[in-house]
Amino acid sequence: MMKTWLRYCKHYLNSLLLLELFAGLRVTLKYLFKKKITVQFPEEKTPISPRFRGLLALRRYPNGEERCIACKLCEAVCPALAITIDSEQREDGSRRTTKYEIDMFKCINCGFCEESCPVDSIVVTPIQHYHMEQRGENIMTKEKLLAIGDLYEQQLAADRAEDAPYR
Amino acid sequence: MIMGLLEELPAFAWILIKIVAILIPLLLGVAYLTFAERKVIGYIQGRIGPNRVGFRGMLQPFADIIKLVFKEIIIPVRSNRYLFFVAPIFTLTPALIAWAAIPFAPNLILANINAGVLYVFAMSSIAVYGILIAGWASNSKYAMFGALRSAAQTISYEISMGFALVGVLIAAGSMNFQDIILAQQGSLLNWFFIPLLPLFMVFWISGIAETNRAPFDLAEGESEIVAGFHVEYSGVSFALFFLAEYASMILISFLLAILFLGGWLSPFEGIPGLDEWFAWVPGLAWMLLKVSFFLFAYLWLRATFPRYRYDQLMRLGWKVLIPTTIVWIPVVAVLVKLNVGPWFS
Amino acid sequence: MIPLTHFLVVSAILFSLSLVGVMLNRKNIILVLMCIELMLLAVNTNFIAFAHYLGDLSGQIFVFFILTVAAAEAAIGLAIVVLLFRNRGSIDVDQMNQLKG
Amino acid sequence: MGIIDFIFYVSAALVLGSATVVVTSRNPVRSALALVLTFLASASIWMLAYAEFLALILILVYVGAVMTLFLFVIMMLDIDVVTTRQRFVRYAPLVIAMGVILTGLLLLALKPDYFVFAHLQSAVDYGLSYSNTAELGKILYTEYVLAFEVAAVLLLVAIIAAVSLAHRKPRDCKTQQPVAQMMVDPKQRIRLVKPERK
Repeated sequence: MMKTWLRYCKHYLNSLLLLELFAGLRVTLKYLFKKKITVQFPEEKTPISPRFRGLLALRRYPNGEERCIACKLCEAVCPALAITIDSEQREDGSRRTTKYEIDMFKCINCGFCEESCPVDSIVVTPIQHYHMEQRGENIMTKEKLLAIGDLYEQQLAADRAEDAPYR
Repeated sequence: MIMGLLEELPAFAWILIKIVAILIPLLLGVAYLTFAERKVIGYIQGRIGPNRVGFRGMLQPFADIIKLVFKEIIIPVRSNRYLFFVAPIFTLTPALIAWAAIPFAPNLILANINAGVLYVFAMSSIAVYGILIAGWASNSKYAMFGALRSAAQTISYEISMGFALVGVLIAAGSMNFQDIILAQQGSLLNWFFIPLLPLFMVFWISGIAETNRAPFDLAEGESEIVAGFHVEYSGVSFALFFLAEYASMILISFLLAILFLGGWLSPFEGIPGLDEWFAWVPGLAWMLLKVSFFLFAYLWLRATFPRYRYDQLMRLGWKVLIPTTIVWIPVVAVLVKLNVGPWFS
Repeated sequence: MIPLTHFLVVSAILFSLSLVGVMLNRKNIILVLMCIELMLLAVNTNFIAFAHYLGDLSGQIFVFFILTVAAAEAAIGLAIVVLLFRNRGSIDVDQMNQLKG
Repeated sequence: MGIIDFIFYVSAALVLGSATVVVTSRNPVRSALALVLTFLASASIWMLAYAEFLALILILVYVGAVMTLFLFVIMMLDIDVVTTRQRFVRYAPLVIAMGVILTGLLLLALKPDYFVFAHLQSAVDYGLSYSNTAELGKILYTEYVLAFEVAAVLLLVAIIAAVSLAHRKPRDCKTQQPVAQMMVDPKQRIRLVKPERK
């Protein structure tokens, strides 16, 4: 009985003096003067992991030969059915794709295609800011994918090399 | 009849000029209060707030105004069109006319009326109508609930605010703002916030509740009733609600500064040494300094405390704040009667 | 200056207007209550005008008490209206004839 | 005619106009708002008769509290606007005739021939330092102190009556118990147990 009464007294004293409120105000006031963590986006960027799964690209061998052998593993593994591949035998007897298209509207950037690729041909790139202006641009054709691969080959190779021990 | 009115024209024009001289700084203050709010809350949350328009974002309020002015005003189909348009005006007008009796400096006051406190209080009590009409005219359930909540809240907290005011009136022995300020003459130890500390806190808290600001902003609780009574408003008509809310925030801050912190009085008055040191500072500067402290406190509180639940809000108003004032008013009366110094001697 | 009669004319018209209102709006008890408020306002205006012109503050004191009583009346009246609406689903004055034998 | 007269006649016109809207309006919300306007305009008339305290109290109590209460009740009760108007038209001619007669009689009574005070000029012209509030307070707390206390008791009774009339207990629903919530002790909710090692 006495104990509860004491508890009530303590509670009323606490709430009358607004002690808890002042404690809260102290915390926020402290944060007012702390260092700000805002990143000024277009000018500043946060570092991106080499494993970042952005836009897709097709790579070539150093001698200029495209890597893809039209095994269609990526097409099979793609959960969103975004990849369409047609293939034919070339004059030199090797099997190569005639059509390699990725619908970027369907693609969910899961990266399964890269994992399934036996020749490291289809890869995810760290490119995250891209846009389309017209209908149809969402279909990444083989030429476009190869062009991206060519443009970023050095970085892609470096990323792969860095990540290699963990694969 | 017309001739008689024409004779009064110069006096009219002079009053009009004074009104404009009060309103323009007030509206600028409102504009920069919105900016300060975003900055302060940003800083407390580890962000830096708007900083793109102008130097460090200084022109941001003007960008906001331009955006709001050029936006379309959307009228809900089943709404009461006439009242829908009148409501924002009904909200803004009381928030602005109350300024007529507010003293800014020893001689800077539009109307030094004897019942100044009562006048300001009466005007702020009209502000409920804008909210109620807005909620009803929108013909939307969210607006309706927001309006009923906010009106009930405003009325409840007006009572505790009035009781806190009674304490001040007993202490100062006048309803005239200038007299109340002059009654607090002396150093900052003579200000009313020391003998009337509980009333000061009650007035402060109910002032925040009266203006529907966080943590008592459940009338516009985004998570449950979208935006309260002004869900259906857009463009200029929304801007008017916004303006009224911030103007009444500044008004409450002025009232707090006048009633409890000695208005335009210098805190170092009568202290040898410091008094002469700060003699050059005009009264207006002290006033604005005190007001900006309370305005900062508004933002600080908003950044700190979570929103009240409705029953908690009503409980706080009726069962905590009003009894506190009722207890303290007799104490003040006794203090005044016994001439307890330095405040009442 | 404004003559005393002008004050009284305003409140006389106001009073009869509110009486008309009481008789016209028999279907809505809230409107009847509001018309009673109007009537009290007319009476109060009379009191204040007389207090001013006779230089006697007792009239204003009277208004003060009328305001008090009228506020209490409005509160209780509205409480009864709410209760009535809750129990009978209508605030029609003509339907309140349950005591009629 | 000075500015004072101008304000008086404008406010008088406002009072009568908005009172007409109160009586005749189709929509109860609109008549409540018109009544608010009536109160505001008559507050300005009262102010011209040097009753500044009562004028402000009128705004504070009537506009700020009583009329909001009215609006609350009107908005919350779902009143059928159409049926409330049925009898309006039928009785209108008779009632209006009565109103006109009553107004005529009242105005007749104000004719200088019958009305003793008709030639009364404005009383004292008070200076700027005159405080209506202070004067009123002096009389109220000396001569009329008993009436004042009775009025206070009346208000208290009215509060209790209104609450007990309109209050109903929440039926079949769980409600918050703020006191119990706030007085809760962490020790009652969480028991920290040290598991024994074997």
